[in-house]
Amino acid sequence: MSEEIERDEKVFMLGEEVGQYDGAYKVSKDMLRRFGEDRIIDTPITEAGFAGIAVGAAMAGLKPICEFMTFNFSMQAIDHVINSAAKTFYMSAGKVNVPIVFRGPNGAAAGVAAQHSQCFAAWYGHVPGLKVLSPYSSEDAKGLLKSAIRDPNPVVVLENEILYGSSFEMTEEAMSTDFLVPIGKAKIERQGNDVTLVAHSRMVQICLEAAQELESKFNVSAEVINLRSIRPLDIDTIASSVMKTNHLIPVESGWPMFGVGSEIAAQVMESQAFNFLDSPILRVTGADVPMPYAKTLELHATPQSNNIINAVKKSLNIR
Amino acid sequence: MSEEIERDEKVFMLGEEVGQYDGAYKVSKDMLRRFGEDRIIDTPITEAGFAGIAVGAAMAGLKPICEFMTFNFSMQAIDHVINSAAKTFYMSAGKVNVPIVFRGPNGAAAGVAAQHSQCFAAWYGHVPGLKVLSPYSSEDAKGLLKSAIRDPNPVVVLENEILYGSSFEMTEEAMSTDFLVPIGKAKIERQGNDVTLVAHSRMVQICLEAAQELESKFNVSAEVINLRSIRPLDIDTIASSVMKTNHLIPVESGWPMFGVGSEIAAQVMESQAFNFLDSPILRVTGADVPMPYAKTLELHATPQSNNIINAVKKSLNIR
Amino acid sequence: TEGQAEFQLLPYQVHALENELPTAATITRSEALQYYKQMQTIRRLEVTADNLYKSKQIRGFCHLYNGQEACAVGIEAAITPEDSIITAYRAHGWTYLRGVSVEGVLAELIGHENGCARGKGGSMHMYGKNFYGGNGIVGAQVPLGAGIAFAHKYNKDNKVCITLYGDGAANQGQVFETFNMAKLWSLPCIFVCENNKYGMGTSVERASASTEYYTRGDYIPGIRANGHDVITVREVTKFAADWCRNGKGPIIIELETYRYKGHSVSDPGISYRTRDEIDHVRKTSDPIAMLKKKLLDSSLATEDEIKGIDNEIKNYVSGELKKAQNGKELPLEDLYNDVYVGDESEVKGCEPFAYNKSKSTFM
Amino acid sequence: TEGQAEFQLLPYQVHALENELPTAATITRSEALQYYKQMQTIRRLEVTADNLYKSKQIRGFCHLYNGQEACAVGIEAAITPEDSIITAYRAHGWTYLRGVSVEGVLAELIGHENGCARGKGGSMHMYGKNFYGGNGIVGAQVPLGAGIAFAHKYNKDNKVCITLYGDGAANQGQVFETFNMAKLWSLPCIFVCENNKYGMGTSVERASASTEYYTRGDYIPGIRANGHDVITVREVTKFAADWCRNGKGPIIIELETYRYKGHSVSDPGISYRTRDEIDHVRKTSDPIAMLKKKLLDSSLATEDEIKGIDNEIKNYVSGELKKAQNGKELPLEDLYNDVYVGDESEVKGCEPFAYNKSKSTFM
Ligand SMILES: Cc1ncc(C[n+]2csc(CCOP(=O)(O)OP(=O)(O)O)c2C)c(N)n1
Ligand SMILES: Cc1ncc(C[n+]2csc(CCOP(=O)(O)OP(=O)(O)O)c2C)c(N)n1
Ligand SMILES: [Mg+2]
Ligand SMILES: [Mg+2]
Repeated sequence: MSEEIERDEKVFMLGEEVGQYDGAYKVSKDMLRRFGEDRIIDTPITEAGFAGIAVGAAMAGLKPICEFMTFNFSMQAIDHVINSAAKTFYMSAGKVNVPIVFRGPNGAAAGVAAQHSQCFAAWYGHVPGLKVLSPYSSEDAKGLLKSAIRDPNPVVVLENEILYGSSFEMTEEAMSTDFLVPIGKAKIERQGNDVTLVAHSRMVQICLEAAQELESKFNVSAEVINLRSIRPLDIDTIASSVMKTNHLIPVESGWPMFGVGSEIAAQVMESQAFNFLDSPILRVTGADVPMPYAKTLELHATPQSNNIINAVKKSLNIR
Repeated sequence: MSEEIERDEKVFMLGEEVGQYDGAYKVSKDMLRRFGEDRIIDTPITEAGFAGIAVGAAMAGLKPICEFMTFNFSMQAIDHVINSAAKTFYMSAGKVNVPIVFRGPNGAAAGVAAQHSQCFAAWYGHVPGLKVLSPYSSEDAKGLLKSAIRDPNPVVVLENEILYGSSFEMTEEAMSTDFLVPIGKAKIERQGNDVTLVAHSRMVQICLEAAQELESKFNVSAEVINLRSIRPLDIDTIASSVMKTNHLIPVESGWPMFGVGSEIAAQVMESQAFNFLDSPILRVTGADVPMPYAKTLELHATPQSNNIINAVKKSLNIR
Repeated sequence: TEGQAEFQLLPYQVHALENELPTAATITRSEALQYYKQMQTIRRLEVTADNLYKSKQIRGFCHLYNGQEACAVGIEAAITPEDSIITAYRAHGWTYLRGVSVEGVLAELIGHENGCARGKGGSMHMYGKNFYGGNGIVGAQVPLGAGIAFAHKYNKDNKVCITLYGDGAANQGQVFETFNMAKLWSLPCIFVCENNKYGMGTSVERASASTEYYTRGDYIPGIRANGHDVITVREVTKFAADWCRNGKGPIIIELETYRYKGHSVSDPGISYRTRDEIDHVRKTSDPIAMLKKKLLDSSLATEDEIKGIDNEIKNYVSGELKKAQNGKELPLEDLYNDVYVGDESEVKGCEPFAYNKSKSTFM
Repeated sequence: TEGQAEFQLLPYQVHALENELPTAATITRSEALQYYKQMQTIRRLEVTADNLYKSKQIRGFCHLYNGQEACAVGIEAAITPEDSIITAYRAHGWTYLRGVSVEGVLAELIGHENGCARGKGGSMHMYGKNFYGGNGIVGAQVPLGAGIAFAHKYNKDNKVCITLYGDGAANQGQVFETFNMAKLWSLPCIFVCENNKYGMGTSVERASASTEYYTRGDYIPGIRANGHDVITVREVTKFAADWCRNGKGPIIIELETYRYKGHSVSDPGISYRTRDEIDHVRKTSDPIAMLKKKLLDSSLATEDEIKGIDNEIKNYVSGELKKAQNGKELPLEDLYNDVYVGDESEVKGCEPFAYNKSKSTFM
């Protein structure tokens, strides 16, 4: 983020506690000191207002990074994300574009209960005019965010609080200030032949864990695809994988109905890959409940490795 | 609506222009005169505020009918629909329920462009704790709304402005003040053997038109299912139909990605009916664009009869 | 040399402000005639739109500005074209003032490709140079306008943004959120509340616990002025623009005005107010008639000259109408264009497998 | 007969209100001791929660009320249990005052089924009789509270709703939308702004263009009072409740208070304010110490009696803690319960085909 603020003087950041407090999750540590109050802007707790201001600034040619402390609070401002940002380029027949990034943690964190745990991937992914990204690794986080900031369209970047605390190896390439991850391409995180697991954000990690166990315990070789982008959705990468493995399990931590897995299932069915499926696509998703606080309930409200393994076993008809 | 306000003194209605103006689309004609200002309440243009007030009143035991002039404006208040209404029963472990109805026109009307044409079926359908209904005929409108008002949960009723102007025959049974349509059951509007069309709201009408043409021109007998309820989704009725017809085309006017059709496709694939499918489920949806104003473009932005016929032809492999 | 005359401004009230505003203004003949022409053109444009709607050539919503012309013309006269404007859906007049031809506005209303948004936006979504629409969600343009003002401040270009909203919109929460940030960050934003006494069918008294809109910014200074008098509007706006340019932060102007027509053309507009009320305003404070009287009383123009102008405008607008009507709708492939900036995307149509090429047509 | 004493109220300011408030109040010994016990119990409860959090028995957020006890206790003392309360996520003390045992609060924090929301709500979502939570979205509880007041008015039961919000929440648009409707509809709602000087790490001056929260209702009368003094809080709340019960509509109370701890337990709370500032408040205006001094000075109680009470509360809370810790988490099947009222539904789990029976456990 700092690299892009450095690189383009039109880029600035605003949100609650992003400056003096270094960000609620310390994501913007030291940025205030480095770039000053004109470019790192603390806002009052008024999401509709500051998101609207950010969109207006983008219409006028600036490139705001608008942070929601969590995406749950983006509901206060969602009219601006959709009606003011996503639709304006179309409504103006291409005259007014809105180069803005909305970012912040999305989905379940630990012990924060129902109002603070929602996944917004499917909602934002529903809307034409938006691009929606969901990084998993540090490489993703950096490369996708940089691409988002440089993109002339409104981009929603759904981060994950739990992953903020994880560390990932970064290649030398990824360390460079020019490192970009292209928007709209999924990444194969693990090669495999027997079943395709496709996920985004933290669920990629759970899939990788499941894949390991599938390998060691069941001799099943799972391919793991990191979506990276929810909209556009890279159905080609998924379809190619399915044409190799003949089995598909979409995994997500959001709610099942009208979710990310549903769209993947529907699109794969409409693709060439459908004929290669040896069993129905089986979705692994968050439970269809608001998030409970208590630890065990919470744990079972989003997919764990064994849920994925069970679904794979069903798909491959393993007892 | 009047019947329920008459029947239960805890039921009242509030929204913009619902009283003195008789409703922006004259839905609440004469209700102010009949029930008085305590029960038919005009609000200022402040959706977050009045929806929040309505939810609070419901928590305290009243049964509000909260009208959004159109569901597009519900985005201003969506945090209350989701975080205050849908999740509270769960968060309180069953102590506080929220018996409220949110209703109003949803989806595309004629010539109202991008900010006034969005379909919210998939968004609201995504959320546990909500029930989401979408009436097609007058019978639906009456019977579903009455069930919604009597339901102790928060219910979203997605109406359609264009259908407000249509007239439907009503059976004698449906004219009775006790007529209820059960929540969560789809209705077969037309029996058929060769393909299943499943839709909600105005798209049921378009499906019936397409079915007629399919019969007369192609000798194809299409079954048409009116979903009536988006959440819960009556997958059993759809699956039974598919087990008879072996072909399925979900039709909706909303955007394709993470839409209603996607969920239907995914669920059918996970059901028994999957083995009965003779061809992939092919979705007919609104175009993946914000709604344009110009008439021809607008017309092509949501499904027409011929789009459905083309999809059926593909599904049945008819040239 | 050119003729000019001095006019007394109509009385105004102020809030949190020393009473430093002028009480009179000098206006040249050419200025006066320009304002007259602009107001008359907007009026004609709206009358034409009204007729088009009634003959079903315009669909959906069509919110007319008849009666409110002095607001837009007076404000535009006080600022430069490099200053920015944003308003709600009652935007036809503003679109014209911001450089779009009457053809461009009418063609947009008809949905033709010679419309200023090529028929994609319609009545509520029109844009021009430093004019950011045309916004259909009540109140949403207020933070957007503050954001544009933010950009002016960020770019240090000494420009201001005029952010218009109605008396109905004035109750929207995001308006208050915006006031707070505009003040904290000292944004060069002039918030203009066009108080036309109704939000759809709801009178200001029924919608607002306080109808003193110029005081509702609390810590933001405010002025209430007569919005029927183009000269008064110009002068208070000039004062406000100077205020912003001098780094004093935001300011609010409430313009008392009136909409002659229903909320949108489909609303007859007489179930919630009396015909008498409308007639009274038309008779006593029509902005065009008021300026005409000033022109005549001060001898800046003659009755004949004005008749000439009226005719000229009538002809101009009907010529533009023809051009607008002669346009065509965009071809079908444009349905898929302008979803994203950039030419590489594919956009899905209604049918399965119907992926369509998409490009941006303007950028 | 029982002892009693008269105390001067601490100074307050008013807005849009004749200065009709009392300047002194009489308080009986049993009242005074009750307030002392309640405040001390809340303090102990919060200290216990703090420790539980540090030993990882509480997860997620945990917003403590230390320093603000006089606000809740003073308000509760002024109303009846049939009046309603709604607050934000800083809700432990309120939950206790509204009839939930300390066990019920602590078990909820630990996530055990003997918690008042059976472990499903956690720190931010607790409920009690006529107590509507425990709300996690800043500002959202304000219209909810007005809605509860609406229900009181609709039911003509002459009850009021106390709607609490913070200085940070005070800028939220929906607060202003609610003010407007509450005034238009004359709702019996007391809006209480607990101004503890910070919203997370942002001081009031950095967040609010006006920090006179008691005036920000504009057309709604307001009172600013010292929120460290339980007697002052009680008296202004009594005044406000009478105001509402007499049909005069809504009223605002700003209580000046202070939070000793960080925003949530994970925030050390000293990067945006000095330790000196915190110490100063603790020393000069701790609500418990202030009341204790009043009790002693007026001879309503002796030092020994108070020590006895302190000990009693300490023992009570640690007993409740044990009970809370001895609870268990809900069994897994409860994950699927209480999604909907009614026992007929099925709820999907994480795996395909995993449909689970769901029922409502309470209704
Ligand atoms: C958020 C939202 N709510 C409701 C509407 C429907 N609506 C459109 S215009 C309008 C009235 C606005 O009145 P006012 O702000 O006074 O502007 P005027 O029409 O008088 O110019 C309403 C209720 C909307 N477009 N957006
Ligand atoms: C809409 C929304 N935005 C942001 C947050 C994150 N958040 C939780 S508490 C808080 C500070 C609120 O401060 P204040 O209203 O003063 O209450 P206090 O914590 O001081 O009691 C913030 C920013 C939230 N929960 N909801
Ligand atoms: Mg108005
Ligand atoms: Mg605070």
